Amino acid sequence: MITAYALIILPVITGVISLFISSERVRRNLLMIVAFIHLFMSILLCNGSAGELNGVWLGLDALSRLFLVITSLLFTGSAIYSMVYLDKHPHFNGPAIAGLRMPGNSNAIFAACMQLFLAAMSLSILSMHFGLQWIGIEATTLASTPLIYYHRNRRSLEAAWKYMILCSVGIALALMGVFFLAMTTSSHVQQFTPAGLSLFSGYLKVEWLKVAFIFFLVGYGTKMGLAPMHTWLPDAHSEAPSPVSAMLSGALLNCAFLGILRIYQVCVAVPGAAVFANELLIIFGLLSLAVSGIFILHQPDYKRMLAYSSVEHMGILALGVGLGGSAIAAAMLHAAGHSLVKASLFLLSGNVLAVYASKKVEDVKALLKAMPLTGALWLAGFFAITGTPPFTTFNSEFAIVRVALQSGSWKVATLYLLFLLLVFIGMLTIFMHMCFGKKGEQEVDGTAGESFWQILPPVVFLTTALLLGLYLPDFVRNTIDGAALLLGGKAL
Amino acid sequence: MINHSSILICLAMIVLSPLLPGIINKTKAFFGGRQGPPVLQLYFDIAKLLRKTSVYSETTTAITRIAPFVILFSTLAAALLVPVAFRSASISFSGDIILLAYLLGIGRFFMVLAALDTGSAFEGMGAAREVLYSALAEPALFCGLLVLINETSQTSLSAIYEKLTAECWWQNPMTFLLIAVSWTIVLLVENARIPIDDPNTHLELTMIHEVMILDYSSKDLAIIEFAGAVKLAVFSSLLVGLIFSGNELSLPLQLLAFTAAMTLVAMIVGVVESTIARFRLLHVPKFIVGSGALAIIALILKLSGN
Amino acid sequence: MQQFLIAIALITTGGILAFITRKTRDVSTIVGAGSAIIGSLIAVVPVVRVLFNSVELPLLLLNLPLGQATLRLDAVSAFFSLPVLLLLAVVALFAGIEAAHDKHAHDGWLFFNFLGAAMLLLLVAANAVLFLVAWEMMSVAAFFLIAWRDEIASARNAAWKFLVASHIGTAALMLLFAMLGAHAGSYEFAQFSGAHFTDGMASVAFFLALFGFGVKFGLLPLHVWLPEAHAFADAPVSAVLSGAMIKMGFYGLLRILMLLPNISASWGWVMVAGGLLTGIFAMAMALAQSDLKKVVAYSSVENAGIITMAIGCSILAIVWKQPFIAGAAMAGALLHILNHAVCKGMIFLASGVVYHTIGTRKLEVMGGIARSMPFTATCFAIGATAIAGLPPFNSFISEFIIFVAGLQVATLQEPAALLLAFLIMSGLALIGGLAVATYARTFGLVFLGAPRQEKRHEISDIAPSLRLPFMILLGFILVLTVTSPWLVEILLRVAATLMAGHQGFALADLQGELLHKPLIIVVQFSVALLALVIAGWQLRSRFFSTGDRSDRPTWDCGYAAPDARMQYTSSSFAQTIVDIFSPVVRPYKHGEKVTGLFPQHASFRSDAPDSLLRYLFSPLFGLVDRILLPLRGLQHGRLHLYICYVAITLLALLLWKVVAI
Amino acid sequence: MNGIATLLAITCLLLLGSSRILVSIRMVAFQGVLLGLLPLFVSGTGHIGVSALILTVTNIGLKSILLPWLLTRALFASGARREIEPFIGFGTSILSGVFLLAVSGYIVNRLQSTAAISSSITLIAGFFMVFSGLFLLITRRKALTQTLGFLVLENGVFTTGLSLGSEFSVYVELGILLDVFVGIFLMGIMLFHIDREFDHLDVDRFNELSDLAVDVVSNEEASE
Repeated sequence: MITAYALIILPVITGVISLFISSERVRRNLLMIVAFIHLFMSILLCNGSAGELNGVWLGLDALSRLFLVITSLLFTGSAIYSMVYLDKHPHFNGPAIAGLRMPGNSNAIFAACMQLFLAAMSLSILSMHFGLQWIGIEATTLASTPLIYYHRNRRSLEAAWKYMILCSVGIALALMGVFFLAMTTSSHVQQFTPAGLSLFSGYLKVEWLKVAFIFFLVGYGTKMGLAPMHTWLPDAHSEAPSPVSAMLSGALLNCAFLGILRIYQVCVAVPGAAVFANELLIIFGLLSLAVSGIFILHQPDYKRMLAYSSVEHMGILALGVGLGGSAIAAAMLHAAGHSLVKASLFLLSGNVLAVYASKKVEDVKALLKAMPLTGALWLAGFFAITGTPPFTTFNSEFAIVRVALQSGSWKVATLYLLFLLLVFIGMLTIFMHMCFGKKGEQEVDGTAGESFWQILPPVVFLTTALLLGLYLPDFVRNTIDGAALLLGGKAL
Repeated sequence: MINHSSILICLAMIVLSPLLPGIINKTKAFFGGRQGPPVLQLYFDIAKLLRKTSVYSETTTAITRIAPFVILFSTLAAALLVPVAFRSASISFSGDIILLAYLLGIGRFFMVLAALDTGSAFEGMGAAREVLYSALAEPALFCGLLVLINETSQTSLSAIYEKLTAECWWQNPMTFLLIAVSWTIVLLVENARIPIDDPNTHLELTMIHEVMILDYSSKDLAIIEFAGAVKLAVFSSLLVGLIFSGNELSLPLQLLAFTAAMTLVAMIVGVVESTIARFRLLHVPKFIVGSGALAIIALILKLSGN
Repeated sequence: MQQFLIAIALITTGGILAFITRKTRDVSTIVGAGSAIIGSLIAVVPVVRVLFNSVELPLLLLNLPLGQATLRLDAVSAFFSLPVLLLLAVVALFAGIEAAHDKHAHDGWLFFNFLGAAMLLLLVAANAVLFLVAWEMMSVAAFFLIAWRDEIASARNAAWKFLVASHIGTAALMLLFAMLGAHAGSYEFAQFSGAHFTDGMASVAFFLALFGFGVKFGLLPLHVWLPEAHAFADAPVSAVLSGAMIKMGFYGLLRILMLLPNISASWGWVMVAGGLLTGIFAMAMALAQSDLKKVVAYSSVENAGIITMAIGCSILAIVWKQPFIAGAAMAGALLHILNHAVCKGMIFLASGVVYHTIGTRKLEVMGGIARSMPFTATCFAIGATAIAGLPPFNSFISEFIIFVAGLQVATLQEPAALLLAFLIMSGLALIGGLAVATYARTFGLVFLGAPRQEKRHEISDIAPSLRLPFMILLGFILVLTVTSPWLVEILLRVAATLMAGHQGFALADLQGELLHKPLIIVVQFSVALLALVIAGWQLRSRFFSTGDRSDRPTWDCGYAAPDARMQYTSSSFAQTIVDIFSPVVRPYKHGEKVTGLFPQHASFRSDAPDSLLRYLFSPLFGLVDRILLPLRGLQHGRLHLYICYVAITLLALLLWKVVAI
Repeated sequence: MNGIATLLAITCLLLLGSSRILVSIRMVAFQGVLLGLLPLFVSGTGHIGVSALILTVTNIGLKSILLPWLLTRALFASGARREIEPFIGFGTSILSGVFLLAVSGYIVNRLQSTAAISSSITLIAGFFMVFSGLFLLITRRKALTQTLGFLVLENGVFTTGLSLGSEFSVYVELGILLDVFVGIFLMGIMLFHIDREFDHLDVDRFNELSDLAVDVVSNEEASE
C-alpha cells in the first residue's frame, strides 16, 4: 500500500522541487530518476506479490495493473526522449502576468508538469473511490495543459485553451455522473468503489445507474476522445511537444477510458444496466471509427493523422468492451498494443518534425533515404497501428471481429472492418508519400533526428508490440484475462 | 488404339493430298470456262521448287528455317489422328480431336512467327489476320464437336464417327446440317480459301496465307505447300466423316467411297470459290463468328432435343 | 516437418543477415540467395516424401496469443509448395548471379526471403490465425518488393494499388475466418471441417473466400492491381509474384473448399463463368498493351482464369457425382498451376533480361533482338510456345486434361452439362487462340524482324553463368511434359485429398488410367514432333542448304527502299483483334487520319490502361472521396460548436434514455 | 433550502440576460455565496457539522472572492471591451433559459417517478445551472465569459450533488474544490496569454486549427 501512495506522492514532490531547480542537467536527471523509480515501483507493485488490495481510496486490481504499467513504461520512454527533445527547443523565461511570475523557465515548467502529470495519472489509475478518481482525471487535465502550451505560440495556446475548456466541461459532467452514482447507492454501501458497489448490486437503482453512466460516458468520453466529443484531441496532440503527445495519446486516453470502465464494472453487476451500457459503447465506438476514417483520409498534417488514429483506436476499445465476452480481453490487449505503438509513432513524428521542421505531409519525402532508422520504424509503426500481423494489434482486432460474429451482429462486424479499411487506405497513402520517393530538392540533414536516445524508446516499444503479437507471456495474459473478468468478460 | 490398316490408308491420303487443290482448280477452271492447270500441278510445283536453292531475307533468324518443318510434321501428325475411309483413325484415343486442333495450332503459330521474322509490313499484316481468324474458328469447330459427343457419348473422334450413322441424321437433320455447314466454313478458313482468302490473288494487301510465305522459296516453300495440301485433306476427311457414314461397307468399297467423297468435297470447295466473291476483310470475322453461331444453334437444338 | 520449418527459419534469417550486411554487396548477395536456395532444397525433402509416398508428417503446435496453432504438411500443402520452392530457388539463383554482374540488379533480399518464408509458412498453417498472419506477411513483403524502385512514381502507385487491393481481400478473409471460427469455436482448420455449417453459411463463406482469394489470383474485377505490380517490379520479383504468390490464392480457395462439406452447384457456375470472363478479358487487354511486362502479367490473369474454370468444373462434377470429371478437372487445374509457374517464371526472367539489355519495356520500339540475343530468344520462344498452351510443351498437357474433362462432361445427357461443356471447350479454345495471338505478337515483335528503334547501342546476350537458371527451367518444362502421365497419378491423389470431405470419392473412383493412356500418346506425339522437327531442320541446314543465301533484303512487293519503320508494329498487329473487343478494352487512340494523296506527317498510337480500373474502381474511390470530404467541415475549429456537440450528445442521450426509463 | 435553489436559478436567468461582463462576474460571485450556504441547510435540523462549515468557508472563499478577483483583474488587464457580445441576443437567451428550465424540470420529473429525491427544486436548479452554464459556454464570444460559463456549470454540478444528498468525505469535496479552483486559475493565466498573443479575447476567432483544408498532394498515390 505504501508503494501505491509513493507512486503518487513521489512525482508530486519531485515535480514541485524541479520547479525551483535552476540547473538544466540536474532537473533532467531528476526527471529520469523519477521515471525509472516509478517504473520500478509499479512493476514491483504489479508482479502480483502485492496481491489485490481494495482500499476505500486506493486499490490495485488487474485493470489498474495493466494501465499502471503501460503508463509508467510510456512515461519512462517519453522522459528518455525528452532528454534530447528539450535540447532542440530553446527555452525562455515565463512571462510575468499581472504580478504572478511563473517560476522557472519553460523547461522547468515542462519537467515539473511532466511529473505532476504522471502523479495525476497514477492517482486516477490507482484510485478506487469514484470521487478520488474524478479528482485524479481532472488533475491530469490541469497538469497537461501547460505541457501542451510548451511552445508558447498562438497555435499551441489555442490548442491548450480548447483542451482546457472542453475537457473541463466534460469532466464537470462526469462529476455530475459521480453524484448520480452516489445517488444510486442506498445507505448501506460502505465503499464508494466499483467493488463495493458491485457487492450491493441488488440495492442499486438501475435508472439512476443508467443516467450516471450517460454522464460518465459523455464526460470521460470527452477526455477519452470518443466522437463526437473528440474535437479537442487533434489540436492538442498536434500542437503538443512530441513526448507529451505520446503521453496524451498512449497513457492519458487510457486513464479516461478506465474512468468509464470503472462504472461499467458496476453496470455489469446490475442486471439491466449491462445491455444498456454495451449498446451505447458500441454506438460510440463505431461513430469514433467512422469519424477517424473521414478525417484520416487526405489528412494534410501527420501529427493530426496520428491523433485521429487515436480516436479510431479508442473507438475500437469502446466497441470491444461493448461487444463483451472475450472481446473485452481483446480490447484490453488492444489498449496495451495501441499505447505502445502510438507512443512510438508520436515520438518518431518528433524526429521527423525536428528534421523537416514541418508537420505537413507534403513537405516530407523519402524518409527512408533521408533518415533510414526513423523511416523504417515509422513504416513499421504504420503496419503495427493498422493491425497488420504479426503485431499484437492484429490479434486484438481480429478477436473483436470474431466475437462480433459470434454474437451474430454482422452489421457491426462489417462496418467495423469497413472503417478499418478506410483508415488503412488513408494512412497508407500518407505514409507512402512520406517514406518513399526521391529525396526532396531541399537537402535535409537526417542525422539530426536520429540520435540514440530518440530511437531507443520507439524501438523498444515496437519490438514489444511485435513480440506480444507472436507470444503472450503468462503474466500479461493473466493480467488481461483478469481485467476482462472484472468487466464481466471472458478470457482471451 | 493404333489401327495399322488405316495407317496405310492415311499415308495414301497424305501422298495423294496434293490432288485436292488440283481438283479445286479444275473445277474453278471449268466454271470459268477455261482449260485450267492439270490436276497434278501441285506435284509439278513441288518438284520444281525442290530443285531450287533458296534466298532468305537478311533479317531472318532460325525461326524461318525451323518453321517449315514444324508446319510439315505437325500437319502430318494431325493426319494420323483423323478417321479415314470410314474406319477409325490410325491413332485414336479420348480427346484426340484436341490434339489434332492444337497440332494445327502449333503449325500456324510458327507460320505466323516466320512471317514476323522477315520484318515485312505485308507479312505482319497477314500474320495478324491469320491469328485472329483461327482464334475465332476454333470455338466453332469444338462447338460442333460437342454436339457429336453428346449425340454419341464418345470422346474419341473415331468412336464418334463410328456411332454416327444415318439415322442420327434422320432424327435431327437440322442439327447435323448446321454442323456440316459450320465445319465447311471452318475448312475454308483454316485452309485460306475463298471467301476468306484468295490463294491466287496478286495483291499482297488482301492476302492472308499467301502473304505470310512471301519470303519463302525453294524447298521450304515446297514443304509448306505440301503441308497445306495435307491440311486440306485432313479437314476434308473430317467433313466427309461427318456427312457420310460407311463403316459397314467392305474395305474396297470404303476406299472407293472415301475417294469419291473427298473429290466431292474438293469440287464443292471449287464451286464455292467460283461462285462466291471474296469477302472484304472487315466482313470476314463476322462470317467466321457466324459459323460459330451456326454451331451454337445446333447445340441449342440438341439441348432442346434431349 | 522439422526440415520444413528449418528451411523457413533458414530463409528468414538469411534475409535478415543479407539486410544487415547490405553495405558489402557480395556478402549480402551470397547470404540472401544462398539461404533461399539451400532452404528450398531442404524443404523439398519432406514435400517429396508427402507427395510421392503419401506419408502423413507429424503435426506441430505453436502457441499463439489467440490459442494453439497447428502446423501440418498434407498433400495439398506439399503440392502447392512445389512452385514456391522451385521459383524461390531458381529466381534466387538468377538474382544472385545478376547481382554479381551489375550494380543495379535487384537486391531486396530481406523482403524476397520474407516473401518466400511467408508463403511456406502459409502452406503449413492449419490454423486460421496463423494462416492470416502468414498471408499478411506475404502481402507486406510483396508490397515492399513492388515498391523497391520507389523513386519511380508509377512503382509507388503500383505498390499502393497492390496493398490496398490485398488489404480489401484480407478484410474479407478476416470476416470469413472469424465467421468459421465463431461457429466452430476454434481457429483450427480441423475443427472447421468438423463443424456443421448451414448451406447459407457455407455459401457466404465460399463467396467471401472467392472474393478474398480472388484478389490475389486476379479474378475478373479484382485483378486490377496485378498488371502494374508485375510491370513495375523487378523481373525476379514479378517472376515469384506471378509464379508463386498468385498460386497462394488458389491454395487458400481450395483449402476453404476442403473445409466446406456442403458444396453447391452455384459456386461451380460462378467460378466457371468468372474464370471464362477473366481469361477472355485478360487476353483482350494483353493484346492491347504496349508494355512487354504488362502483356506477360495479363497472361498470368488469363491462366488464373483457366485454372478457375477448371476448379469450377470440378465443383460441378462433384455436385453431379462424376468422380472422373471432378478428378480430371482438378488434376488439370493443379498441373496447370505447376506448369504456369515454370513457364511464367522463365518468361518473366527473360523479359527482365530484355528490359535490362535494351532499357525499355515498350513493344513499339523493340524488334530484331533475337539476332543478338539468341539464347534469350530461344528461352522466350519455348516459354511462349509452352504458355500459349501449344504442343509439344507442358501447358498443353494440362489444358489437354481440362479439355478431356470437358469432353467427358459433354457425354452427360443433360442440358446443364452440355452448357458447361460448351463454356469450357469453346471458352478454352477461344482463350487459347487469343493466347497464341498474344504470344505470337509478343515474341514476334520483340525478338524478330528488324529493330524498330533508330539507334540502338550494341547489345549482347546474357552472360553464360546467367543461363543456368534458364536451363533449369527449360529442363523442368521438358520433364513436366514427359512425366505428365505419371504425374497425373500424384495429382489425382492430391485431388482426392481435396475432395475427400465432399462425396468421399476414393482415389479409385477417379480412374486415373482414363487419363494415363491418352496422356502417354500425347507425350509420344510431343516427343516425336520435337525430335522430327529438330532432325529435319538440322538435315536441311546441314546437307540440303548448298547455294542458299541470306544476304538479300526482305521482299517488300517491289518497294525499293524497305525500312525498319515500315514493319508492322505491336499496336497495328493487335488492332484487328482489339477492335473486336473494344467495348470492353476501351483503348486510347491518339493520332490523326492520313488523308490526301501526299499526306503530311501523321502519327498514331494506342494504349489501353485497365478498363475496369478506369471505369469501375477510380470512379468508386472518387465517389467515396466526394461523399467524405464535405464531412471534414465538422472539424471547423470553433470552440463554441465543439462544446455544442458535447451538450447535444448529452441532451440527446438523456432525452432518449430517460424517456425510455 | 428551496429558497436558495430558486435564487440560484434566478441568478442564472440574470446571467443569461446581463450584457456587461463585470455584472456577470459579480453575479457568479453571488452564486458562489449561495452555493457556499447551501450545505449548511442540507444537513437541516439546526446543528451544523464541522465538515460542512469548512466546505462553506472554502467554497465562499474560492468561488466568491478569489476567482472573481482574478477574473476582474484579467478583465481590466485586457484592453478588451466590457460588453459580452453574444451570438444570441439577450432576449432570446432568456427565453431559451426558460426553455432549458422546462427541460430540466421535465428530466427531473421523469427521474422522480423512479426514485425519491430529497429536494427536487434544488435538483431542477442544479440541472438548470448546468444547462445554462453550457449555454453560456456555447453562445458567448469572449474567453472570459466562457470561463464564467464554466464556473456556472461547476456550480450547477455542485448543486446537483448537494440536492442528491450524496455526501462524500470532506477530503474528496476539498479535492474537488481544489481541482476546480486550479482549473479556473489556469484559465485565468491563459486569459492573460491570449490577451497578449491575440490582443483580443474573442474565442470565436480561434480557428487556426481545423481540418477544413484538404491536402491534394498527399492524394497523389491514390489518384489514377
